[in-house]
Amino acid sequence: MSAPLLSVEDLRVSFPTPTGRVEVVKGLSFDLGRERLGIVGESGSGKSMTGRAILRLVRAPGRVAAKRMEFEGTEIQSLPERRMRDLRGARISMIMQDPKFSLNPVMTVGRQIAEALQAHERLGRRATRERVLEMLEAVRINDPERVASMYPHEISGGMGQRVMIAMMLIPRPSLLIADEPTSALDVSVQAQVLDLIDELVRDHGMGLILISHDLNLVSRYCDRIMVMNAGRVVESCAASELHRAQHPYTQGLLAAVPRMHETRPTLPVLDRSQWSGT
Amino acid sequence: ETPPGLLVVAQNIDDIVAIDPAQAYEFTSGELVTNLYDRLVQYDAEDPTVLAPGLATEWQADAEAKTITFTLRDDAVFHSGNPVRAEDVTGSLARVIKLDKTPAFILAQLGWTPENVDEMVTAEGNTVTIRYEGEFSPAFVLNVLAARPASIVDMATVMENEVDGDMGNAWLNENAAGSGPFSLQMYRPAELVRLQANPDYFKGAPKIEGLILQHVAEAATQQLLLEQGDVDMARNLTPDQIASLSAEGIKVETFPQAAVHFLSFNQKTESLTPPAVWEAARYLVDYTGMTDSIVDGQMEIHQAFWPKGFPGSYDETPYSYDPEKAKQILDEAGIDTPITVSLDVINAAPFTDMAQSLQASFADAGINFEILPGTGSQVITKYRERSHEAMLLYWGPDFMDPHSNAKAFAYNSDNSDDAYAATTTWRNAWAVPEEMNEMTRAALTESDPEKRLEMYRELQKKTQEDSPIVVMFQASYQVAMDEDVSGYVNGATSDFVFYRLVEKD
Amino acid sequence: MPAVPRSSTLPALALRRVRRFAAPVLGFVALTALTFLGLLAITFFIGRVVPIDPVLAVVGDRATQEQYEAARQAMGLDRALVVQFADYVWQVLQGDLGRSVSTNRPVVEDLARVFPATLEMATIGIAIGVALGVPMGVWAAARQGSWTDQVIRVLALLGYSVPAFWLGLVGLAVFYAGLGWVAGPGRIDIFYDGIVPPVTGLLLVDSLIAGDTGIFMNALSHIALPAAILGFFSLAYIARMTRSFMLDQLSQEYVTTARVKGLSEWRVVWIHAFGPIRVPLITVIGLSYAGLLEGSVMIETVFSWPGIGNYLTVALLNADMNAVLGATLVIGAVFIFINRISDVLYRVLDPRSR
Amino acid sequence: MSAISLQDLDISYGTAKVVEGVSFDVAEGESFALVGESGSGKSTVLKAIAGLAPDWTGGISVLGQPRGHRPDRGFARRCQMVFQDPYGSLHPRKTVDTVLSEPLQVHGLGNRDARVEEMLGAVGLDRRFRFRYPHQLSGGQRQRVAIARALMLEPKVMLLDEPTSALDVSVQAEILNLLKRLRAEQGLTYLMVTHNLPVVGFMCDRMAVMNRGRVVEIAPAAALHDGSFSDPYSRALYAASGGTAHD
Amino acid sequence: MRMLSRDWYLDDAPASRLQANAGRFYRAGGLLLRNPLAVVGGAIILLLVLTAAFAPWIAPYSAVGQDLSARLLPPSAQHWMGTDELGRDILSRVIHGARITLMIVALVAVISAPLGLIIGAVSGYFGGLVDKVLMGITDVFLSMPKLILALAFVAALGPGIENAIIAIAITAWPAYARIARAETLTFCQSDFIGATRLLGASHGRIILRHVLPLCTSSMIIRVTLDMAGIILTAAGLGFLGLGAQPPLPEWGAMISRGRVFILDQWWVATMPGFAIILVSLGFCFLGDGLRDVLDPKQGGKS
Ligand SMILES: Nc1ncnc2c1ncn2[C@@H]1O[C@H](COP(=O)(O)OP(=O)(O)OP(=O)(O)O)[C@@H](O)[C@H]1O
Ligand SMILES: Nc1ncnc2c1ncn2[C@@H]1O[C@H](COP(=O)(O)OP(=O)(O)OP(=O)(O)O)[C@@H](O)[C@H]1O
Ligand SMILES: [Mg+2]
Ligand SMILES: [Mg+2]
Ligand code: NI
Repeated sequence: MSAPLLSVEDLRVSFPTPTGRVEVVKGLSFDLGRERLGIVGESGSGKSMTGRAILRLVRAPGRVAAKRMEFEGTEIQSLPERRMRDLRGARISMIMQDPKFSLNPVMTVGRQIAEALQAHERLGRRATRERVLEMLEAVRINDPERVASMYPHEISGGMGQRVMIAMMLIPRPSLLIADEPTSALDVSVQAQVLDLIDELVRDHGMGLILISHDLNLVSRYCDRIMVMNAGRVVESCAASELHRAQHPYTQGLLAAVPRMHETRPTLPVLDRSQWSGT
Repeated sequence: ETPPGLLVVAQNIDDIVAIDPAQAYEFTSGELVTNLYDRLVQYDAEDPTVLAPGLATEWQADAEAKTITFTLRDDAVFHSGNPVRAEDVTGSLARVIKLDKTPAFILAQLGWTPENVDEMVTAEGNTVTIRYEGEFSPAFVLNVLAARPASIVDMATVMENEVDGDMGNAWLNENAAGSGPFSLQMYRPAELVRLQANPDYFKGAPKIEGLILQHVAEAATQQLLLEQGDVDMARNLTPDQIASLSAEGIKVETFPQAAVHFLSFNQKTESLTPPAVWEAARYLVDYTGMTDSIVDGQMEIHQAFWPKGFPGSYDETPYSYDPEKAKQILDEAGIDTPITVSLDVINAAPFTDMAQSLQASFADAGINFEILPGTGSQVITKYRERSHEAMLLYWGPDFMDPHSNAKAFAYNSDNSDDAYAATTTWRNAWAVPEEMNEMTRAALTESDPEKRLEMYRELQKKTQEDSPIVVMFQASYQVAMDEDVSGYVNGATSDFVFYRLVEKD
Repeated sequence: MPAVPRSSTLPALALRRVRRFAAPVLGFVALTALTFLGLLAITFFIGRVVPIDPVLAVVGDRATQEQYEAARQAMGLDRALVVQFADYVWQVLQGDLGRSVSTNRPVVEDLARVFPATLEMATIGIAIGVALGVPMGVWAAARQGSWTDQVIRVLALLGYSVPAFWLGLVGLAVFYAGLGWVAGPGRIDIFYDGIVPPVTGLLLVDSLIAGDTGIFMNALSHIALPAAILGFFSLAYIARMTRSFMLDQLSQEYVTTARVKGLSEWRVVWIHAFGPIRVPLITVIGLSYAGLLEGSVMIETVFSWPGIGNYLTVALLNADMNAVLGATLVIGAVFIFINRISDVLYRVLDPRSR
Repeated sequence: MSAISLQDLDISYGTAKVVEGVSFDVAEGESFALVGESGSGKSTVLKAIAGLAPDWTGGISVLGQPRGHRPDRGFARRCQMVFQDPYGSLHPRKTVDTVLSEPLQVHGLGNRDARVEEMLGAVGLDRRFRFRYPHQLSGGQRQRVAIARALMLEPKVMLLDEPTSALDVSVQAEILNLLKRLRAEQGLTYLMVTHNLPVVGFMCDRMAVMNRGRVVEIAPAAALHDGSFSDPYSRALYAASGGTAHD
Repeated sequence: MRMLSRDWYLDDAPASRLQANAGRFYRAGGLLLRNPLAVVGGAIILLLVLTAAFAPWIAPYSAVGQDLSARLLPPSAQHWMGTDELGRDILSRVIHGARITLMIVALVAVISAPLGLIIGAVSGYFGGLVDKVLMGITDVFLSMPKLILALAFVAALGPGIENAIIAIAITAWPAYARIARAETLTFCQSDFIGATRLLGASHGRIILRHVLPLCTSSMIIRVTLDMAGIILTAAGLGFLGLGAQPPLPEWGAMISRGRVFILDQWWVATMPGFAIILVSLGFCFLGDGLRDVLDPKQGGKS
């Protein structure tokens, strides 16, 4: 685990607006080994953009720049599109945030998963199908045969999310970026699915970037946590240290979560003026 | 390239409604009837201005008894192979009267009715005796019998195809049963007509094997086809197209026509009733301007109702474009200008151009036309209802006798709304002075041919001077064809279009 | 022995099936019938207020008042409008569209002649439009902003903007008169006319049935230009709509998902982005096909094409109501039929609508 | 008199019956929660009360007056609703100002400018936001606008459909605080849908647990402290939410 | 001046309704200006409007003044577009014709778009029987051949440009109604409509104030794109002789009259043809640009 799997330095993502280009990710740097990194932060803080930037999938008006962005030692930014395509899915894959919009509505779930596999591996029909069913089972889908032949609109949000996970795990990538992978899942299923991902990290040495705004979840499943706010990393710490977070923003986030045994008359809210000038 | 022996004509034929001679009343169907059928006497291809024997070799007129007896030729056969018998003649003529379709009125003038026609037209051996009622000169009667509805059909074949007592009308509208120089091979409305030469024609077989009229509505397309040699003849080119025909080997032939073009004022429109307005109008038409440009070669200046080149025509053209004079006339009569009236016109070249020219020239004297273009049927509908104001239209004689036009331009015995008559006078609500009505009637009965023509000239002079109808032009017809084509004969009306003598080499 | 016991359940099953399908079918039939009735009623009443006298088309302008009245009566125009309409509908129900006054033939016969001509041209036109328009639209969208995109856009917009008759005449002048690549106006050279027996009324098909390749080639060379021009117009529309649908799709999240999977660009564009637009595209194509089947009066006039557009226009201008109503009925039927087909395809192709 | 009273309520969409036999009463001034798994019909109940799901049978009365099947003007002044999705509940082409003035216009109330400003203050939105369009607002801000709109007509009863589930924790806290404050200030009655039990603990006095279109249990919020639920589904829900029974 | 500065327009927290609206337009305008095709389209339309407004001053000759001795002259220094069959200057006629074209386009847009919009919105909003009936009627009109319908109406109403416009408008609305309905269906179930109903707003108010504004942007796009078609339909009516009355310089009628000359005096039909193509293209470009700017489905989505 000496050479990092992914190494990012000064990553910037910007979008044009009528008032000029606005950076939504403002100089992000981190190294990732074969470990689990959690990224938390409020909505719009640039979490998903970071993930997309790594896969070079920020769409046209958006622009990505970084001093360095290396995956297993190769610079991603200068790779030709064809090489990049080989990398996507096979080596790095990303669980997209919103399964409702991220699955092709006119293709069966099974085919979409199979496609991810076929893009990188030459396998017979039977073998492919078996792998797909196996994978669906792994993400705790009850009746894989049936679900594989269903269309996205026929499955619930939670199932969609699990299909998404299956699709991205099936080529056995070395790096998985999971963008809010379990937000639509029941609390119990959520645990099972995350356990599965966890297993892959431990047994196969996969790297994981887990994006979420659920602090509890991230602290439970990650080794390290980066807290993002407005495109910047405001705090980076080991997961176990989260409750001892230094940054007022992180502390604020933690405190704002209501508890089951709530006794506070009001919830503490973030005072945004504390940590940022804007 | 067109096949040898086959004449291909590009023509707008979508006016055809009926091709049964008892019903056919459109331009193009007139041509078909002429080439498919024969009449007892007919104007023929050799000289379309001379009345020649047709199915009858000779005839005897008895003015006293009001009869004419025709002797039929014995070598004529129908396309079906049946010989032409006297019974076919009587049957055909009676059929027209009994069916009573539009053209029936031409024959009905002779006093024939469905009840009496079988007595008025009788056969004996190979002679046919025709009786008529009314004070007509035999010349008039012969002209009537040379008209389209007097065509002789193969009664045996026709009656075989009768349905619901229609005397074969429906069948004859899709087929033909004549004895003419051509037989009908195929007819698809608004698409094509295919005729085949009749090798047994009694005046000799046509020089060509057949004839195709191909429906081409667009003039520019006709021109293209002709220049490419894909047709031998284009029938509806405009003067400007003709002027600029560029391809080698194309010639243009011009044929004077019987139709006259006129501008008329509906007398139901208050502002158009003063005779001074009528007179001023005659000076407000830019006659030469138009004939030199937009209707060049298509019309000739002619200011009386009976066309030039036919017995009885009055060829004086006393009026020319003179807006000053027109203004003076209006001023002297104390007419308030500007007068604004609508001008109905058929929406096609050259009528809309003519209307715009009139609009411009009449505006000089303070008469403003608001042009209302419409389709033929739309304009006629309005005209028939007498709901137009000013009208730009043309008139072709029903048969080649001056009476045909005199009745239309100088006769109106009852101007009331319910006394409908298909004449220019009634339609423009012009109550013709009684002396003129009288004169029209007298001319019809006059038996001295020369005196009769003189009377028609007098009538024309009168209407030229004083009527709300401004006759401006006489049509002529230009046909562009391949230089190889010769022998095409086009008489004064569409009834006189002959393909019999056409040769291609 | 075959499974006999099953037969006992058959009637019940059939009954259930009938119930299941009968209701929507009946509803559909009723709706279609009502649409037709509305169509007829509107056409009919418009036809009657048009200030053109239909009798004139029959008797011409020189007829006497008596002949005019007789014809009017024979045409039934002296009766109340509602009666005339009811009568007409009754006739139509019996399969009789009446007689056209401007061709003097049964309307059915006329339609059997003119509609195949239009059908033939429109079908080739739409085929060209689809075969070129769809790939062009997809291509333009996939390269949004590039010069290919701009060229395709301008080309497509030109198709919207060029008057048909102008293009037709220029096309004739260039390709027929100038270059001699295609045959002139008309469906076929006259000396080939009427040789093959009409089976379908489609010359290309009939000549193949008759096995006469000469005639086939001739008809093809006649239809090439007008069909290509129609094709250009539908191409313009189809390419445009395809591009715009594709742009919508390409910005969808699942297209990104497909890219995340590392799929080839071809697969991303043609399988993932194109898949979901097949349905709206079919509607677009169906509608423009229906539009072509109305017959383009302009093109038909310029090319002397004896099609339904021309027929209908001429009939209308003569107030030939039987012909107008008959042709409208056919066009309406085509429209509804095509709509139905695209509905069915919709159901087949889009799992969301099942 | 109870603020909301439901008797044996059945609700269906087309042929599908999604809520069956729901009965409960919410006292005036009470904050009542409706919890349960996704798709169990919670939103549907609220919609039926509001008149937006017209296909129901049974009895609904609000502040003692029986409800019709459609929204009506009188009802609008007594009861309002805040929707789950702050992105979908504001008209994309209308400024905050227009959104907030609309209820006043509809009911012909005057002094609009002052009222709008006052209400913006009450929900903690700066005056700067008054002429913004929804796309210029964050989710939390939008939800405040939606709450402000609901309060414009000074209703006594508020129906809240997962008002914070689309927001992240920090914003959620702000909205929850706001709702709590407003209720205290104006003596409002809340019927609130959520699937987050801790939120119930923070906001509500009582709760009804729904499962598959039925109310399986009505319990006081205190049950969250000790997990004293009787229905197995409620217990499962409680356990999965990280609750541990003290007993 | 602060009022018109860039910052003022782009202020994230506008201080007044005026500023908010101005800002919206400024943004849209800015986007539009960055779209080359849209700029070209806008320029063409502007040119059309200016030409129409100042036609009598721009045109070198009268639009109706005939000179039979100078007919069918090819383009030259005197007559840039040549002369027509009555010796009128085609350039002047094209310039004056801009007024008619503009009038056709404006009137059809004013008549048929709102008609279609309202019928579609009402149909989509109420659904059920209302929807069935209205869409039935729409279908009837839609399944009728368009040109024929227009022809019939013109024939019924009598010739003249006004009637032609009405006829075109009558044939154009069904398509708009369909679009408006589809669009309405996509959001008539949405929460903001529900919220407004809850406020006690009447159906009329909701349709007028909430549903229609949302359909308008796609409608504007559609209408600008259809303008080309409308101009061509008018030209088609002119072709069949049922459009403008002579001697009005309506472009379609001019082409129609000039078509017999197309082989030898090509300019008579081609010059107005170019004018039609140019203006149609202008509208298409603008419509395309507007779609990129106004259509919420395109861009601006994160
Ligand atoms: N196409 C775009 N144009 C302009 N700005 C964009 C675009 N796409 C995203 N953004 C902006 O980029 C910022 C970061 O977005 P991102 O999706 O990374 O947020 P996030 O942290 O994932 O939030 P969430 O938790 O809601 O998913 C947001 O402020 C968003 O508005
Ligand atoms: N417009 C509708 N038409 C048909 N069925 C509907 C409609 N809206 C909701 N349903 C169905 O009604 C049931 C209850 O839906 P409802 O929205 O009330 O659930 P919920 O408890 O609010 O769930 P969530 O927590 O996901 O919001 C679901 O099964 C849903 O599929
Ligand atoms: Mg995100
Ligand atoms: Mg809900
Ligand atoms: Ni406790």
